Amino acid sequence: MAQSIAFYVLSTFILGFAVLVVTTRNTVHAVLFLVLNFLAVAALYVLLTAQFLAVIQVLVYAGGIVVLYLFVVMLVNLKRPPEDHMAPQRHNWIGFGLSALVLVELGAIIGYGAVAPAGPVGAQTSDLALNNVERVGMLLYTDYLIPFEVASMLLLVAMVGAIILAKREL
Amino acid sequence: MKPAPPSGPTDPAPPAGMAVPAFVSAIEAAIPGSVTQVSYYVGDWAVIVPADKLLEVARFLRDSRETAFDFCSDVTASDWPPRPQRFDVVYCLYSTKHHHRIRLKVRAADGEAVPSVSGIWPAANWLEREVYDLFGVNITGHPDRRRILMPEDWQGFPQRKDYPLEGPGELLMENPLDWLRLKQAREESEIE
Amino acid sequence: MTTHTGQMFDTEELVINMGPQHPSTHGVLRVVLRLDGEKVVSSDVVIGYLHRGIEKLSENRNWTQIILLTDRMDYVAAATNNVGYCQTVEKLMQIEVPRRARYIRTAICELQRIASHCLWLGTHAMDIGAMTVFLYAFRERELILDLFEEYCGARLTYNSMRIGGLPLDIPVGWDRKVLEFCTIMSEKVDEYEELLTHNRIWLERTRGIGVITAEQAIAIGLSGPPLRGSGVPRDIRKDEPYAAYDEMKFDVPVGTSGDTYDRYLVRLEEFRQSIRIIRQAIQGLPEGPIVGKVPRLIKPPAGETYHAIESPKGEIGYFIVSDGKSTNPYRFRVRPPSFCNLQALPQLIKGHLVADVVALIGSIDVVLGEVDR
Amino acid sequence: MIDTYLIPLVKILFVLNATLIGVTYMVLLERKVIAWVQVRLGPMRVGPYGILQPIADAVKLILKEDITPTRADKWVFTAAPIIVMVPALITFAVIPFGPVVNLFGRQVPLYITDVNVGLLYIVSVASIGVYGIILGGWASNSKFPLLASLRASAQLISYEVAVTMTLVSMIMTAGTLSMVKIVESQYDQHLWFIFVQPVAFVLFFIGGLAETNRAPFDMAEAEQELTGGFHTEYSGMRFALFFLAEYANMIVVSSVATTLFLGGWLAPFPNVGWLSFLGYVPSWMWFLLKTFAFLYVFLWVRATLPRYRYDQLMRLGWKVLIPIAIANVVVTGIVKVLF
Repeated sequence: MAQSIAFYVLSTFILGFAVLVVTTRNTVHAVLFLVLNFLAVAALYVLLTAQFLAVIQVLVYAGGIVVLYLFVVMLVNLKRPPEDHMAPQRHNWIGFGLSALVLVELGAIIGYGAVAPAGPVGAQTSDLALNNVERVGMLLYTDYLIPFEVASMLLLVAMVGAIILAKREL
Repeated sequence: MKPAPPSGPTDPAPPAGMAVPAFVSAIEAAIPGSVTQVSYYVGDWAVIVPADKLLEVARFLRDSRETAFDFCSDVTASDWPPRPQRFDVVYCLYSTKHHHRIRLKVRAADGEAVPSVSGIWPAANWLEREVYDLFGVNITGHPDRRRILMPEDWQGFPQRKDYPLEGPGELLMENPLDWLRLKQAREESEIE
Repeated sequence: MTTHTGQMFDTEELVINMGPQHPSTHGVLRVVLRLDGEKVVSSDVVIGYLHRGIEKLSENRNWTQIILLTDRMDYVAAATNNVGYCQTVEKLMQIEVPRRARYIRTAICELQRIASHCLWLGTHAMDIGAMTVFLYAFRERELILDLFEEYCGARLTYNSMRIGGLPLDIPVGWDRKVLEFCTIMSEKVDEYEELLTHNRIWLERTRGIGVITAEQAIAIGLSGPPLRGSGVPRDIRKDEPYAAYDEMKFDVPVGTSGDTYDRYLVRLEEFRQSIRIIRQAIQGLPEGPIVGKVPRLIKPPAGETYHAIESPKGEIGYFIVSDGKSTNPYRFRVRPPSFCNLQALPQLIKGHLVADVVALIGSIDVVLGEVDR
Repeated sequence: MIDTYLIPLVKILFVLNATLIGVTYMVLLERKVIAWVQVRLGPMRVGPYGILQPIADAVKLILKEDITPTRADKWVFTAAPIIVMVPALITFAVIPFGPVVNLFGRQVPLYITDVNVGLLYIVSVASIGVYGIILGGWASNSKFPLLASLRASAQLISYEVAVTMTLVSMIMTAGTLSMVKIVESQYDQHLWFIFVQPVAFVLFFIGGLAETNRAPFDMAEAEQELTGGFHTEYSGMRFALFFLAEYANMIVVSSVATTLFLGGWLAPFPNVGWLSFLGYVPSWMWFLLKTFAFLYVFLWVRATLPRYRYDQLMRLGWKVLIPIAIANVVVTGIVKVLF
């Protein structure tokens, strides 16, 4: 009961902030709503007893990545003339396409959830022998080893690339 | 009873029999016609130079081996209103090699151009700005001739001898020369 | 902070005003900095906020009254200004100053140098963030101020010289106290050095910052410790001795690289040399009169002269013109060392970071009272 | 009912108030300690030995006019001090001040909660605090604060990396993320972790100085350069919040360091028989003593060292601390596997 209430409240917040992110005119405010959004998502993770994920969500997204967004927004002069902001018509169909894609995806997820409820996951979380952190670690280094390593490789490449871009003369 | 204003510095010639040091005599030898007068007083040697020869003399004094005046101690001026060329612009030079000093002097009338020596001694930059600021000496060829001590919009040149020392505050601040004229007119009318 | 990738973003130069109200511009100095990120692209030094027209004022004061005005120029080294002015007038009038007076002048000048350097060290260290040194240096400066108070009754603007000698002889027991102070001070200098000289952060903040070569330093007109920090052994006390410096044994410390650290080392060594001079002057203090043959009415004959002495900041010169008729100078001009040293600031800070600007303002040791007069 | 709601509530209230009072008294302590270092007396007027100074300060700051610059972003300007203060306070939720003790016949743990990701929780919450600083500087709409806030945020983010890498090696040593279990594992291993991981300790201490914006890394508020830093435009209680948050962060860092390296609430050498009399001192007392020792070092450093320059600070962070931290993780891993 309490959990449901918390879930719906949090969901309202998440959706509300998401709408605010895209509708606010002030870019810095938009970034701030994004932070709030991420924090609400983290709270949702806590509700699912995935504390590790929640903490990482806050640490990486809210505390790290969005700070960089904020840097960019604050430092790069975004005050372009208004005609630049008026979306040229030719981009509209991309937006429609993407929206449709997301809608289809959401529908698929809902449909799949209706057909096969996610039972085993809930059963695992109630298993108290291993705690949350250890389970994430086990999964990452066993079942998901290859995606994990690929992701770290990708990050390394990104890092090197960033250094090369930033530093012209090596 | 105020004594009459002096018409110029004394600039006494060196006493007879006094040996003129090499760094003074070398100037005339190197650049003929560049020394108007040599003076000596309480141990200081001073040389009066015409304004059009100033840069030449300055460059010689800095570069010649026996003079080697590489350090410009001070640039200043003094104002002698009764004289037609009312300003004495004074350059105090020093040699860090030979440890001797000399003063160059240039006489200039109000508005007469005095070339800037800041190209020879960068140290003269601000000092010349100050001379311009406080005396209104027309320093030409200066890289950055602005007022330095007084506000940028200041009227008049405070170190001149005819600058009014008293007057109604704001008027004095904004336009001392007008105040001067006003005062003069008033005094004249009182006399009549 | 701004990127240098050129075409991708427009970079804007940030113009910031340091001063005239800023905690570390040592008075009312205003520096307009053009920054690229935090790097200084160019700068403009704006002065004159403290201009009181001392030169003009002096033309309407008699010769003795001007001593008091010279106090107000470099107010952290007032006694040195007094000595410089009195010597210039003595030179104009060809007055012989008695030996005892010259010795006391030497001791007072050097005490003043220590006091001024204490203030410099404190504020310089404070600018770089070492705030304890500030209070330690002020603790020692306080001792000097006490000595001055006992000598002439004032703690900041001393008015402690007279044309032709001294206004008063030293109080009984004062010489002993000065020697005691020398003992204390030589220990304390070591203490400052312990806190800073080999401190890694201090080294990183000062080494290689604001380098000026000997030729550049002479050309731009630096004098005093900043010039000696660049390796030019120019010290008026040695080159053109005045007071009793020709009878004193002391060394002129010079730096090698001309950076902030060398200027710091030079000044610290000057603490020690000053202590050495004070000891010699006080221990060898001759008996005799303290005032030379001075006429009742001080009225130098018509003529002009320029005379310079070594103040803690550099060469302080007086150019005085007397018309021989009135009891005040016709033209009174000061060559303020801070003014000429400050001129080098734009050259020094170019290409450095904002944090170095304060270090460099501290390093050339300006007193705005003297810059603006 | 009492166990689930009342006791935690009382604990939260107690810790919150104790922290706030502690923070205000930190200000007095700092002024006093630095004054003693500098042969001064420090505040002496309000109360005996200035003991009531923090109260006077608080009253003064609350009564002061609260100015919002005209061109400031009003909402963000108001929110920034709160964003700084809140993370600093909520980290105390997972700091263990002592073990489970018997209090009025109840088993009460001397910590608010023991989360199984305690250490990460602290790190992540601390990373939110950066926002307050960036936004405070940006919202003031003034040059010096903006410059300072950029410095501060870049500094915090860089040193966060170093500190987090250091913490990784600590997590490997302790084998847990829970703050309580870290202390317990020090008891089990018969050693404070400072002796196991001295390098990590030094790294954490330096990183902690930088994370809390303390000297010699107090770039953000270098008053000699930036006339006060990101909070230049703030006045009254909002300014005080920035100030208090800094001290609260210092206490957090000290508490975390105590927990990680100095055995938290454990008495020194709890396993040595003849030193067991030290156990008569209450455990929370040990915790406070160790934390206090840390805080003292913080103040001592501030009184002694000059300030780093911004680029030197970044160089130290990226080129010295982070590589050493990573090397430390690798070495810890190797040792862990071999022994």
